[in-house]
Amino acid sequence: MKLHEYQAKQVFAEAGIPTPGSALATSVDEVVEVAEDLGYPVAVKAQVHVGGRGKAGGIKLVEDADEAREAAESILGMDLKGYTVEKVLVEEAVDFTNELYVGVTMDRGEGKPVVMVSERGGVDIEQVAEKDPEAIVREHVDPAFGLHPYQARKAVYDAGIPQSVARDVASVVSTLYDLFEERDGSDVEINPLMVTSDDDVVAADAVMNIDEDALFRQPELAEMEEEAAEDDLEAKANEYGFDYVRLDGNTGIIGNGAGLVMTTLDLVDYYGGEPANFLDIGGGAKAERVTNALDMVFSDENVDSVVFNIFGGITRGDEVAKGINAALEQFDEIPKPVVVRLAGTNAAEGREILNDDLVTVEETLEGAVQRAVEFANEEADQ
Amino acid sequence: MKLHEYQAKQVFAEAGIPTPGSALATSVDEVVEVAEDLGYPVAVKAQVHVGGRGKAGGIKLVEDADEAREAAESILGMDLKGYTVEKVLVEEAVDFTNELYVGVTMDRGEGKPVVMVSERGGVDIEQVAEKDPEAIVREHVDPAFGLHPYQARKAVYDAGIPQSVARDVASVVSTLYDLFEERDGSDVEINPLMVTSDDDVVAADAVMNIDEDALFRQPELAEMEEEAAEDDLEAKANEYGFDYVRLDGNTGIIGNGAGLVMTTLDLVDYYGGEPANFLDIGGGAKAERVTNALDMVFSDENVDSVVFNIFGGITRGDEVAKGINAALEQFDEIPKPVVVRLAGTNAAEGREILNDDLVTVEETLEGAVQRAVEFANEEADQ
Amino acid sequence: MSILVDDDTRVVVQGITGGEGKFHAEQMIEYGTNVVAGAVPGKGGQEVGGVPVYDTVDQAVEAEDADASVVFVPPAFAADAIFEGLDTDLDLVVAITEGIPTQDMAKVYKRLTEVDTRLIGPNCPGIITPGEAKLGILPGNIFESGNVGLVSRSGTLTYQVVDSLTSRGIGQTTAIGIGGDPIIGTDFIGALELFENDPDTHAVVMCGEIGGEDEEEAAEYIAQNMDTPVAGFIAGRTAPPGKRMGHAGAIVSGSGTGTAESKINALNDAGVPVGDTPEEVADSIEDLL
Amino acid sequence: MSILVDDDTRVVVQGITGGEGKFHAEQMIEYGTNVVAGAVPGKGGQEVGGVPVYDTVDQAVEAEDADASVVFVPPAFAADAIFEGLDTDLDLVVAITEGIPTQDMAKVYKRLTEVDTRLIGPNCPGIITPGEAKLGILPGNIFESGNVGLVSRSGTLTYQVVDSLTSRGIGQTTAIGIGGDPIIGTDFIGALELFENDPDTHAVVMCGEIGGEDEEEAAEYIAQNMDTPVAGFIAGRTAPPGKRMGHAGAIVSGSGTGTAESKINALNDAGVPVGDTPEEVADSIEDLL
Repeated sequence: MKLHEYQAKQVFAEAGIPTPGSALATSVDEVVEVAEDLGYPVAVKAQVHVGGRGKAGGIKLVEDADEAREAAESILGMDLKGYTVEKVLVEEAVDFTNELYVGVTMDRGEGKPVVMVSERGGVDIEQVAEKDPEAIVREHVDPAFGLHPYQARKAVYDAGIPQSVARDVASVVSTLYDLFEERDGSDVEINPLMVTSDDDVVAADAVMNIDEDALFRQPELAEMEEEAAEDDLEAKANEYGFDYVRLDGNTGIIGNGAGLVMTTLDLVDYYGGEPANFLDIGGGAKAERVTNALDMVFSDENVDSVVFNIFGGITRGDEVAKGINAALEQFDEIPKPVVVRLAGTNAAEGREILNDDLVTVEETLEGAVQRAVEFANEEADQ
Repeated sequence: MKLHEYQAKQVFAEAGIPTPGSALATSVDEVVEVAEDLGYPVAVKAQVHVGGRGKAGGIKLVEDADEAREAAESILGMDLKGYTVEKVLVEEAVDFTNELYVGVTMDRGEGKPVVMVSERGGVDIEQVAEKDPEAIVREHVDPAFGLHPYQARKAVYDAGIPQSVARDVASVVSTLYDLFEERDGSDVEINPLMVTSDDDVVAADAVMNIDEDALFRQPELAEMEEEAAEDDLEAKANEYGFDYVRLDGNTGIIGNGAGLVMTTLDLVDYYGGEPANFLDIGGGAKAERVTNALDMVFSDENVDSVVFNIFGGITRGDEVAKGINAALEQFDEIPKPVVVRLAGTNAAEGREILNDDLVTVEETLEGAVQRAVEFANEEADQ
Repeated sequence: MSILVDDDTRVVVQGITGGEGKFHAEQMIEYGTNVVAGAVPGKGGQEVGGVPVYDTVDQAVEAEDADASVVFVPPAFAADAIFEGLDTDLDLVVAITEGIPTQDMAKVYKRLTEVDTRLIGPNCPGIITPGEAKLGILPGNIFESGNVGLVSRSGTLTYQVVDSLTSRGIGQTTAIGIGGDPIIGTDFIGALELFENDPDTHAVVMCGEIGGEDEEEAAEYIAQNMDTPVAGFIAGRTAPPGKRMGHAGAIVSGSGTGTAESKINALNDAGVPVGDTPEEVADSIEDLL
Repeated sequence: MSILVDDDTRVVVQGITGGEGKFHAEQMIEYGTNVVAGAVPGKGGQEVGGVPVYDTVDQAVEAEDADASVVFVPPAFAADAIFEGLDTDLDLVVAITEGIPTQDMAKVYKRLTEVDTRLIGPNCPGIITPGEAKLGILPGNIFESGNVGLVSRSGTLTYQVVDSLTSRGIGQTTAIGIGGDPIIGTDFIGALELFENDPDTHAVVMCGEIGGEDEEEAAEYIAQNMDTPVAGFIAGRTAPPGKRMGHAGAIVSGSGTGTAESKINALNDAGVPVGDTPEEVADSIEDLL
């Protein structure tokens, strides 16, 4: 789960990391008002979960009220890579001499958090990582001990951070690690960490991604999540408790188990279709969950057909079939063609039970996907 | 450093461990007043750092105001194993059905904290440990991970704590460990942890000893230390920054280095004398520290002679001798005979420099101790 | 033969009194697994499915001489339960629980370097040696005893592949679901090594998915250390970067690591045929046997 | 020969720019110790006593090929400095600092089980191989090269015994102060084992004191594993229970463990003569050689 920049900065500032003066604004007048309070120059920054906001026109530096108004008008309401900008952060512009990068993430290969420091901040750090990996110093952390202070210093000195700010940067690194640990971060970054002409350091941007599996013990951040959700369908999936990812295609996909659902997506693509979503309804297939899943998929106006792929394991195929029937019978009319493939324990009995009037029943995964792709192509052609 | 029972209970209660209602009192009237507020029966408990207070008459259970007055009169001002009782804790008497023991200490052999739980609380736990070690369940804690919740439960179930209170006791154990860790405890205990007829648990006593080397990061507890100090000489030693222990004999001992000072004590005993104290002045022997050390030893009215044993290592003997001279010359009259033994680097030169008019100079440790013991015996005979 | 579990494995079920724990303990017993005890704090003295319940794993192991455990404990308490299993000197702990916070698992992972116990999972369907024992939630009836080993990050995808194998008359030595989380106890290499050393395993199916670099490392291991032939499958070819595809671990990072393409290439380079569909994997295994 | 340190030992001084660090680094250099670098965060690029200072131990080791460090860092930061030394793949870290919180040391002690580096101390005078190298604060001039090993929990008591030995013409292979804290890196057994394996050490002096059970365990080790004769001394016979005698570790617990009597008896049972005075220890060594 991603926090917005303004939310992450609030968390950082509370932990003692220096951030520029700023306030959130949702209207043009508010932007100007806040800018006047802060004093020019200020930056007006779109608050959407999109990388490269600056290049896409989502961040503007303004020198006076006219420019502020102009920037606010252009950014508020703009479409930024598919997201509509509804909030902007108005923030004091920092007069910097140097831009650094600091971050903490989980290195899954090592099973350990890793602290990263680079003198090459202010740019796309993933490009730096690819082209010049040496420019990013990495220090792995033993999660039982936590980050030793010497490790923060070591990362900072090894990265060649100048002596004049080394102590302050090490302190930011330590605080960032503490946040990562205490707030169940999965990825916490400051890019750039700006160095001012007075040798102060200021977090000019803030990234904070939280481990979704830990939100149960992070109530404050879980509240921020609601505020941060942007896609209506993804918000609905949260509500239903589904693992759901929206995609660009027109074949809707429902299944049980992440690996099998991914495989179904891949087969849709393999057979010439385009997946509209990933939707894992989890174990079994109770009528209510099936209903909710269908509601989700049909709410996506791009969807032209649905493939419903259930492997009945412990839950027997005949029971699954009854659940699917019960769910489908709640619809007056099934909005788009649904192909059901049922496998595993008592699959044959299940297929017998399924209501052929409402759905197309297929025996194999390959067959079901091919049929759904055909339906989708037909619907799309109409 | 030991907290008083009332201080430890305050720390425990703040951490969420249930304790009986109580208040501190320093006068008979105050005791009665507090007792009336709490409601009878109450316990009146002497607040001194002495084990076995109950047996020694330092704890009394009272049923009404007359008894409370009587108890307060007998306890306040009483001498308990050498300590004068100035404060009592007046506390609700707990109606218990069972008395348990829980504690956390550092197992120095293992280099790990150890959690202890026993169903045999309410008695001298060290006797239980000696006679029936199986009755105390011990669970070692990896200090990098801290106490896992399962370990608290394991200790509780293995100790045979009844199911009806097991969860609550495990929770107290976890909290106690957290206190041990967060407050730099060296020894934290509840004995007894009382079980009431409603299956509640209540800490009826509280022991909390703090690692003195960690007081720098425990400012709140360091403040309590001043309140807890009881011996004037030991308070003075704290002020001077000396390692000092008061003993019962009449030969005062000053030296540098814990091992060598202990050895000097042992030799005083070996040669028939009785050590009055342990006093380590640490490295070197600057005039001011020597003056302070002599002030300490002469402040103990039991002292009849002093042996001053310095092994000059890095600091040269001639410099040490000058420091000792300067310190001694500040006295109009040296109150008791002082024997100085100087060894190590440039010891011979140092001995030359020492002022024979003020002190007796000896070449060997054995000789110096024997001489000081003779002086002490002579003085004591006068 | 088989790996890790068989007729003799004596199993403790951690969390046996919960809904999932009870249901699957009974399923495991019905399958013939030697479930000897349950462990649930505060439930010591009860019985579930004829099996005695103890307050701690240690007591269960002491009393019933167990050597493996299966963890069905809710995510908030699961890491603690795994620590309890690891610290009790079992040979094997299988953690079924999905949704354990990653930082809890990082600590467990550290602890694994200090003990001899093997962990499978979490967020996995478990392990089964057909006809002998299953520890977990796998549907026993789709498996058949035979000579193909199977290791997978996914549950239902495993069933899909197993179904294809069994329906062609190809049985399995042991099937392991290693789990879909970013940090797991036994990785592909750990499982492949066991299959390589099992004389009865004549071929191995390895089902990977996007996220991490475990498949790439496994490919290198296969190329350098394995004589037993391996057929592969990788799920998530169509997954967009930065999105978690159901499993906490199934995510292509923004910087482009963990893609299906990279994994498929690595496996192909190691001589491992990677099927475009699950049926193609079964075809490969038929060829390899 | 000698143990642990000699002419070739290349030493980093952690905290070399502090008062103690600077003074003793210079003393160590003057003694002939091969001090190759200092390490102090924020002081990289400076020089102390002709030795270059680096910001981190790692940089110092990289640049100067050091294999040992001495820690002169104030108590609040000392555990962190020890971790830094241990994690930098040195052979030896010697921690002089007195007053490190015990719980910090418990964590260090845990880390020691995970690395190959040996720790001596903390709260110790250090280690010296007379005529070759000293790492710590021991007064070099009282030592003389010879064939007696010395291990002690105390500083000045060590000097006292060494002085007696040297004045009788008995020199030392190596002397180690293991430190007076409750939790230390190298205990008596660790040091005794090294002396036992050093062919040039013909006898060993072991100076213990009250507190803990390290001397008792050492006595058992001596009885079972040592051919080299040992003479002992135990300080604190007159110490009352429950009082910390200067050293954080020198305390007889209320339950009566850690007494001088128990230690003396254990050593005597192991055939180790225990002197009533330091001079008696030197007498014993004269007899044993």
